[in-house]
Order: sequence, then structure tokens, then C-alpha cells
Amino acid sequence: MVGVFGPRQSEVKLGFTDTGRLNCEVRYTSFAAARASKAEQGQAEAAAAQALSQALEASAQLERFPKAVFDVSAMVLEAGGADAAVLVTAASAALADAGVELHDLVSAVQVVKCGGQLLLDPSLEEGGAAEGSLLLAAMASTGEVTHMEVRGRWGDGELREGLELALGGCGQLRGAVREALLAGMEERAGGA
Amino acid sequence: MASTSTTATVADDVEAEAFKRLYPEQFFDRFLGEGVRPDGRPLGRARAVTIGAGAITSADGSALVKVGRTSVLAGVRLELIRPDETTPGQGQLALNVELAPFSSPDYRPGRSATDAVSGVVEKLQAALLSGKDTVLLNTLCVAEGKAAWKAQLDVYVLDADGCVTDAVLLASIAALRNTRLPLVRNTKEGNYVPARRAEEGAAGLVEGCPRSVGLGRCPLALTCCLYKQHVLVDPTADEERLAECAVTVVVDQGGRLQGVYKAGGKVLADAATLLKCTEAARLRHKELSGLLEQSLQMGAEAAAER
Amino acid sequence: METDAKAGPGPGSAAARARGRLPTQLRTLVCERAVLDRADGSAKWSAEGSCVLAAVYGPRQARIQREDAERAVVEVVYKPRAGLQGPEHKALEAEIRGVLEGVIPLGLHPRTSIMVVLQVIQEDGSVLACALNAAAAALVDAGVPLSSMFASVSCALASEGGLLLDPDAAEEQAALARFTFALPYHFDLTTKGAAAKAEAAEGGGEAVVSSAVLGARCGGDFSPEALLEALALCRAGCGRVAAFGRLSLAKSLQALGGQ
Amino acid sequence: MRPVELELGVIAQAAGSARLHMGATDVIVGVKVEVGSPSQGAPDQGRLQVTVEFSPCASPIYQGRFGETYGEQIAAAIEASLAPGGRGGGSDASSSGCGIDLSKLLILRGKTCWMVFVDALVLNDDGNVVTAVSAATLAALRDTRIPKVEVVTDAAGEEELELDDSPGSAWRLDVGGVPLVLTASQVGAQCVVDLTAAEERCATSGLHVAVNRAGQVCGVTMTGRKGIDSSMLLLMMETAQKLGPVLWEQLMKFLTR
Amino acid sequence: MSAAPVGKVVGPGDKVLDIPAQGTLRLSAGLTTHEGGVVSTKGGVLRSTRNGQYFLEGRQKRYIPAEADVVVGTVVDKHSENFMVDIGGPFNAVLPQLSFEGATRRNRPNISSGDLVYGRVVSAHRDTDPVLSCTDSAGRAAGFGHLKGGMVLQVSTSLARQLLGSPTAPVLEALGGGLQFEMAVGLNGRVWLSAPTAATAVLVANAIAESEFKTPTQVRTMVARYLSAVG
Repeated sequence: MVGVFGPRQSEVKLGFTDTGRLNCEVRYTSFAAARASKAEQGQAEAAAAQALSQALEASAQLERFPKAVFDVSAMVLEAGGADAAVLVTAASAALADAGVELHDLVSAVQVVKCGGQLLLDPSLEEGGAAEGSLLLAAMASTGEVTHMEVRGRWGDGELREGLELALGGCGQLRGAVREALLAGMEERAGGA
Repeated sequence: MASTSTTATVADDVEAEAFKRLYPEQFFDRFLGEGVRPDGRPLGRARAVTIGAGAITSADGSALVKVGRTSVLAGVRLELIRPDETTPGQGQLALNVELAPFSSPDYRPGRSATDAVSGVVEKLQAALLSGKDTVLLNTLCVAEGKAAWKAQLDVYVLDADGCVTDAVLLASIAALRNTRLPLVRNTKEGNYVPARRAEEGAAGLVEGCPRSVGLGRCPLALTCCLYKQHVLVDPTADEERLAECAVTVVVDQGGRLQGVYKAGGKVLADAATLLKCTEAARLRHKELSGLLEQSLQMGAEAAAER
Repeated sequence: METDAKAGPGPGSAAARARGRLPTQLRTLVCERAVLDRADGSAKWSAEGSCVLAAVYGPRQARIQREDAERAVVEVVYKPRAGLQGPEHKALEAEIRGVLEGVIPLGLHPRTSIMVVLQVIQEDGSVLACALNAAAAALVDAGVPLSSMFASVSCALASEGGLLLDPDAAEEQAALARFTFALPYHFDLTTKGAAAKAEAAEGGGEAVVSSAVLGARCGGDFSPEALLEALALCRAGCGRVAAFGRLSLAKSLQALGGQ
Repeated sequence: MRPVELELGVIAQAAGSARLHMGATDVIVGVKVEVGSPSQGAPDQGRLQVTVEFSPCASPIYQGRFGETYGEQIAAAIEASLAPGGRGGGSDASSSGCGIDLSKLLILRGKTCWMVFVDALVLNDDGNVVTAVSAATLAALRDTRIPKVEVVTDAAGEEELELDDSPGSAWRLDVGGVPLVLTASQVGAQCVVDLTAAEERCATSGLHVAVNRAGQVCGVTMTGRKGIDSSMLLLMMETAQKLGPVLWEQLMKFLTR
Repeated sequence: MSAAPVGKVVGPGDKVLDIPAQGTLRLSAGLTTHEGGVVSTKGGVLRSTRNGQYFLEGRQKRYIPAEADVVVGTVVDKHSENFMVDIGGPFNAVLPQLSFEGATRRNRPNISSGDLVYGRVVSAHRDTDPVLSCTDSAGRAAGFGHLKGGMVLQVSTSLARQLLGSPTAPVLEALGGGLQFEMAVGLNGRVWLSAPTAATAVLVANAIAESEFKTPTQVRTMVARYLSAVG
């Protein structure tokens, strides 16, 4: 489960930039995952924020918002595997929901290699037992990859296969997110 | 024709929105004059509540509570500790409330997340711990002087749309009631460790160790806003901002008051108003405790299935 | 500039309290005004074991982030006697700020900030009430306009069932419930008002204490009836605090020839 | 690729060190080993920590906080290539078969182990810093000697460590599985490797691919503000896979000489 | 109307008197009307002037500008059209460069930041910065303008009011009998003094500062003692 996002535009205080910036912040609830110390949690939060901004930056039409900053803040309520992927997907949906102009929705999936098999969207146990993992964030309509992280050793064919599987997953996910967004908009239009 | 009528309604919408922004007081007065509130509720009605006990499976106990649009997530994490020497027969309960960055437009990064909710923490602390019999800390004790549970209750305010205190208290109670304390095993070395599920019934289990957090009473809160001569039960954030005067009443299942708070403000509350607020809080308690039992039941069933 | 006044003993059963105090008796109050040179107004309010020093700065130009175009901003800083500020002190700050915002006509000084700094010097029960009274005295000393004066008194519900006015720390600790109320008051100096209270004590007539609550902070375990009883008792106490407050104000203005 | 120049043992105090020039890019890496306790999550493994710092004179942009965050990013990438189980991976190195076998660094299960600190300092940045740091790290790690330690149980049943200081008994880390991190960048519609600093400014995005000596991919991270087309992505990875073993051989030639 | 408790100590929120059925009531500092009565908003002593205006006399340190007050201010900034003047209130006051006697676009007063001016408040609305002028309503200097040399003394606003009031404050009367000095008193509690010798200026300053809590007789003996000490 990933918390909702409230991006908002705010005046930049750090000098002039001709394009907008994304300011990402990720927080885990203390009970989201078993973590030994506060420092470890902070490290995980920073790494997740870094990945998130990388994945989203390419999709937002930041050149249209000079001097602006979008604060994207996320809260991971419960980490049940593949949280980074869910984080990216949810954040992109929130950006779209906030009316920020995007090239396309970013959807992300995780694929793990487990005993020679490729598994899409692993659970926590599957992720723990994996020999290799692949996180892919892409804009599915153009096939543009915005973020990618591979760990573990991958054979030539395996990686290609994993990529294809992940891209397919991204496409599926994008359709689902798109529908959810449209439904939300319709509901709001109906309510007004 | 059709097109002109649409533009007219759009213009009306815009105007109403603008009116609300520019003259919030007049906007509000008009509604109250009619005896309704901007969201369509009568003055005395509280918002609908949903309680999801056991919402987070990775926590030892949890609850997601929504009061209207206000949503709060509470989770309990357990840890075995050696009890404090001054209180060998008691466990510990640590409270923490945090505001999620996206919960309120007033939130600014940089300011401490707990600063804005210090009042809430304080009331929660008073409701749960100061009474000595609300959370029964002795039920957290496993072996006197040797092992006890420390429950870390973290409450995250996900969306703050008024009455955060009420929702936080409700979620905390629900999460604590939802908490299942694992069995404890005494290892060969004399250390106490939580037993895994598979080890249930195995040797070395501590006899009669507690299975749930004992609650002597069940305090729940209700906030009312005083605005001019009106009493608004369970206000939204907009209403709270406008009224600038709120009375929070904490009441337990027997109708005994656990706390009455009024932090100044423009409107004075006489005895009759205070009684009205306490009465409303009692009614609300009845309503909520039914929901709470139901949700806990469902949470327990879901846990049993797993 | 220093004034003492013993609040008169009230009726009530003689339970054993420290120094033979009656259940409805306040501790001896002392109020010093204009104690700080740099502040725009200041006061030190003490009730035997508890003592709070209050300083008021302003109205002065508010910091840009805090500025409000339509009203003055009230800032309260509560410094505990020892150690750092905890969340409970932050909560007290918010509470005191709420009370002050209730009596200061904020619209009168837009774009300004009024800062009240409260330093607890001694702690022995009823500290919130003491802090509120100190803040009120300091605001008057600073000449910040107030729509009304207010007084604050605490009481405690003893485990035997009786109410104790102005409890000390030990009594608070042992109590089933603790109440603090802040009530607005004023004096009626008009001929009509004075005639109605012809027999009232010297010093401008008896204070008119409102029956409605400006701020309340009650915690513990109690019934609604106990709440009302406590309110009534505190109201009586506030009347005596008000009379004392006026006496102390008059003393401080003696040099101006006030009576 | 630009020619690579390598110096070993440049820091006398370190357990292993290397300095690498790649064009004008100049990187120095020191390895320090210490006895410490293993992390709770992995009681049967040693620990490895990588830090990358930029000298403020490496490039004007590294004055202030930027260098710190950029350094952390690179450190994370290198660390992931050396020990995939390190940060958030969850899998251990022995099963994935690349990087360093951290379990060799264990001395006493759950109690003591070797902690390896890799500190890289970028003296001059003329592009492709990640590859330079990665290659220098590999060289420095290979240069590293870890003293032999024996666990002795004394009469009271206490376990004690005995350190053997003689240089002959010290052992070296097996770096055969360590991958090199190559950066392939997209400039316009072209895939380019080993960019200079000026060229890097024109690149829209980059892919850091960790490749072992056999040309297998051991990790990928991405940088840059633009996305990469999937076909381009494959091309970039292929390029890196081809170049990886070449660079590896080149380095080995230096190291075995 | 005569029922007003003049000379009494009044606290904030007190009902001071009922609004009379007829006639006019003139209220000033510290008093407002509320629900059919005159209510005070500050602590102080109720006073009335000879023309029947009521006001509260308190010992306030912070100055809140009011229209027609005379003030001593320090120029803190110079803009193209205005001086910004610190008058001790919540906000700096605006002093147009043309509000001096004889000032024109070509002939501007030669004042720079750090200088003292004596002016009167022409506008003191709460939503805008106060505006000063160094002329009277007829455009003449009338004693206002740049204060050159001298020293500034900070006193409470009530003492400043006393010093400006009539009959002349006893301390001034007593000092004026034996010494030569110039002074300008601002209602913002700033008193500017200029005397031929520094010793005189210090003596006057001390005498004024000490006079606040003394009766007229005490003041006269104090001044006499000071004067004899100087010789």
C-alpha cells in the first residue's frame, strides 16, 4: 500500500532554473518493514527518493514550468514486496491527478529471477529468495525507459527475457492506472 | 441553448467558489442560517466513520480510520524488553504521532512533522496513559522483572480534514485492541524471545503469557466547534479554521469524562454548551464503539484465515 | 510595585491541606509588574510554590512568514523551569495562545506580531493557571489592547471526592482529575453598576466574572456534574484573583495618581 | 575507450590502493580493512562500505553539496556491483556469483568479521568517473592484503583472536568475480561510451552497466533526465557487455605485470 | 456625564460609564464603546481633558501611532520620494521629502539616515504605514523639522504626555528657571535635548527621567539639589 500524494507548486528558493524541478520525499512508516535501526530506514528512504525522482523526471514536462518546484511526498504504509515499483507507479498517477502535464504515465514493475524462473511483481518472500532483480520504470506508450536497476548476475538471454516481461507488465499497469484516473475524473465531474 | 445554460452553471460554480474564498464568513453564515453545513450535514451530525482494524499485515496491530475525509493510520510494533527497575511488573507503551507531508496544505517541509500535532500527542498521552487504568501496562508483562513487551504505537495522519484528535484516538484504541501478543519462549540461555508460529506448543514456552493488550476503559474523543451561537459537531478543517474555537471532549464507555479541552478562541462556552458537547460525545461513543467491535471482529477473522 | 493579597478563606469542609489551607482557599498571590527593562511589558506572578515570569514584546512588525494582512499574530513561547521544551509544552503554548487570541482584538494591529514569553521559575502545581495570569498581567503592563481581562484558576478532584482549589503539585499528583479554567472578567464602574453593588468592597466594586469559559483544560476521570462543580468553584476563585489583579494594577499605577 | 594508466600501492598506510588515469580523469582509491562485528541482517558475512568523494578542484560543480550527493550515488552503484546483497538487494553474493564473496571475510559467526572500507577520491573529473572509480577499486582490492586471523579458545572458554602479522601469511581477496561498471550514454540518437566531461554535458541519459569478465550483466542503474527507448537500451547494454571484458583484460595486464 | 469615575484605576474590559442619552462623548486612547457602554481596552487611570475628552493614562512603553501625535524619529532609510523614519512603533513611518517647509522637487531637505526629525503623524491607519509631516497644517515649519545635534532620551509614553501637557510639567518649570536648553518631546516617548554644555544636557536628562514617579514638591527639591550641585 502506498499513500496518496499531494504535489504542489511552490516558489523555488534555490536560485533560478529554467526548467521545473521535482522534489521527492519518501517516508516509510515505522511498521512498514522490519528494519533494524533509524539510520537504515533513513538510508532506504533516501535511496527510494532518489530512484523516484529519476523515474519521474523524464515524464514530467518540466520545461513548461520554469522556476517551479513540485513537491512529491510519498509514504509507504506497508512494504509487501516490490515497493519501489509501486511507489513510482503511484507517484506518477498522483502527478497526473494533480494536473501536471506529463509526456506519459510512468509505470514500474519489478521482476526477480528465482531458481531460473522469472517472476513478475514478487512478494516479500519471493524478493528475499531471488538471485537477481530488475526494476524497470517506463512510459509504456512510447516504450521509453525512465529508470532501471538491475542486481545480480544475468545471462544474456535472461536479461532480454526479463526486460520484455517487465515492459509487458508496465503496459498492463499503465492501462489499469489510466482507467483508475479516468474513473476518478468522471466521478469528480459528476459530483460538481 | 444548451451550451448557454452550461456556461451559466459553470459561471455560478465559479462564483460560489470565489464567494467562499473571498467572504468565508458570509458564505458560512448563509449555510448556518439554514441549519445546514457546507457539506450538507445538519449542525449536530458527525461524519461517517470507517474503521479497518488489521489494515497493515506487517504490523503487530494496526487500524486505518477514516472520519469523513480525515484518515489516520495507527500501527503497533512490539519488542521484548527488560522492564524498568522501578516498575518490574509493567511493560511500556510509547506513543508517536506524525503528520504525513501531504496531509494538510499547512504542512511545510523542514518543520518538524511532530510539531504541528503536539497537542494531539499530548491529549493521546493523557487519554491512554495518565488514567493508570486505560492501558493496563501490567498486561504487557511476560515475566516479572525479566521480560515485558514494549509497544511502540505510531500514528500517521494521512489526511487532516478536521478532528484529527478524535480520529487519532480512535485509531490508537483500535490498533491496540487489534494487537496480538505472540507467545514467548524461554531459551536455554535464559533469554526470552518471541516464539514463531510453528513453535506454538513447543517446549520452553512461558506459561500464561499475555495475548492481548489490556484496556481498562475505552476513551474516545469528539470535537465540537463553537461558531457564534452554533455548536458544530465533528467539524471539517475549513470549519475549524473559521470557527477558531473548538471543544474536545474525551469520554469512556461508561459516560465518564476523561478530558475536556478548550483552547481559548473567540467564543466563550458556558456550562450549558459544555454539557451539550459532553452529551454529543457520549452519543458518538455509543455509535463508534459498535463500529469498533464490528471492525475488530472482522479483523480477527481475517487474521485467523491467514 | 509589589502587592500581596490573601484571598479570603471561603466556606468548605476542613480537609487537611498543607499549611492548614481550606479546600476553597487560594494560595497567597504576589504580582510584580514591569520587572524587565527590555520587554514592552512584563510581569511576575507567583502563588507560593509556583511562579511564572511573563514578557510581552510588541505589537511589532511580524516576520514575513508569519505576517497576516488582516490581523495581529500572537506568538507564545513557554519555557519550562528546567530542560528543553517537550511536546507537552508545545501543547501548552497552543493552549495559551488560543486564550490570548480570544481576548486581544487582533484586527486592531494588522501585520504585527505580539510575542509572549513565559518562563516558569518555580513549579508547584497549577502552573498553567499561573502562566495565564502572568501573561494577562504582562499584556496589561505592555498596554496591549484587550477586549476583556481574564483570570485563571485550577482545581483538583481529590480521591476522597472533594474539590481542592489551586492545588499544589502533591495534590495534583494524587487527584483523580485536574481542571484549569480561564474565565473573562471585568469591573463595572458605572453609577448603575456601582449602586447595585453599593456594599461591594473598596477598590472599584466586585469583579463581574463571566460564567462562560474562555479556555478549559480538564483531564482525569470525572462526571459531567463534577465538571460543572469545578467550574463553579473556579469561577469563585477567579473572582478573588480578579480582585487581587485589580489591587495590584492600582498599586502599580499609584504614581499616576490613580485611586 | 581512452587509454588507461594504473599505479598500485600509492598509499603506504592503506591495505591496498590504486591510482588510475583515464584521459584527464584522475582517481585514487584506498582500501582499509578492520576487524568489526557483522550486521544483524547477515551474521555470516563480512562488511563492505564504499565512499566516493570529489575533490573540490576536480570540477567547479563539486563545490558545495552537489559533490556529496553525486558521490553517494556512485558509491551506491559501485557497492552494488561489488556486493549485490548490500543495499536493499536481499540476495547474497554467494548465490548470485558476482562481486566479492563476503562470507570469506567472516571470522566468527555473528561476532567478528573483517570490514572492508573502500574510499575513492576523484582528483580530476574529465568524464566517465564511474568506470574509472570502478576500475581503480578493482585494482585496489586486488592489491589488498588481509592479515590472517586465527580463533583461539582459551582455558576459560573465551574465544580470542590471534593476528598473524607476517606478510607471507596474508591473503588476497578473490576479485575474479568483480564486475566493472561501464557507462554507456545516449547523445542524440547515438550510443557512446567513455565520454569526456564536455561530452557528458551533451548526453541526455546514461546507463551504468556492471559487466563481469565473461561479459555477463551484473547490475544496471540509470542516470539522466530523459528516458531511453527500449531498443536503445538493449544496444547500450550490448555495447557495455562487449567492452567489459576488453577493459578487464587490459587491467589484468597491468596488474599481473 | 459627570458620573465618569475620573482618576480611578481602570483595567481592560471594564465598563467605565454608560453612553449618555444625549450630548457628545469624546473618547481617546484606550477607550471604545461596546453594547451601550464605554469600555476600556487597557489598564490605566481614567482622565479627562478640559474639553471633556476622556482618555486612559497608562504606562505603556510601546508606542502605537495615532493621528496628530508629535513624535521624535530617527531616519533609517532614504528613498527617492520619502524618508523612512523609525518612531518606535510597530512599523517605520513614511516622511515625504516634500513635507518640509519650503521643500520643492529641486530643493530637498538635506537629511540622511541616522538624523533625527521632529514631526507630526498625519495619517495612522492600521492597514498602512504611518505618515509623518514636518509642517503644520498651513505648511509652515512650526518647530518641526530636522533636529541637529543634541541627545535623545527614552521615557515612557505617559511621561512624554505629561511633559507636553499643560500646565507645564513641574520638572520643566523647575529646570527652566535655572538652565538654558532646547527640547522636543515626542509622544512616542523620545525626548530630544540640546544644551550649551554636555553637563547641562545630562543634568536635564537625569532630572526628567527621575521625575516620573515624584510629586511636584519632590521634583522641585530634586531639581534644586541638582542645580546647587552644578553651582
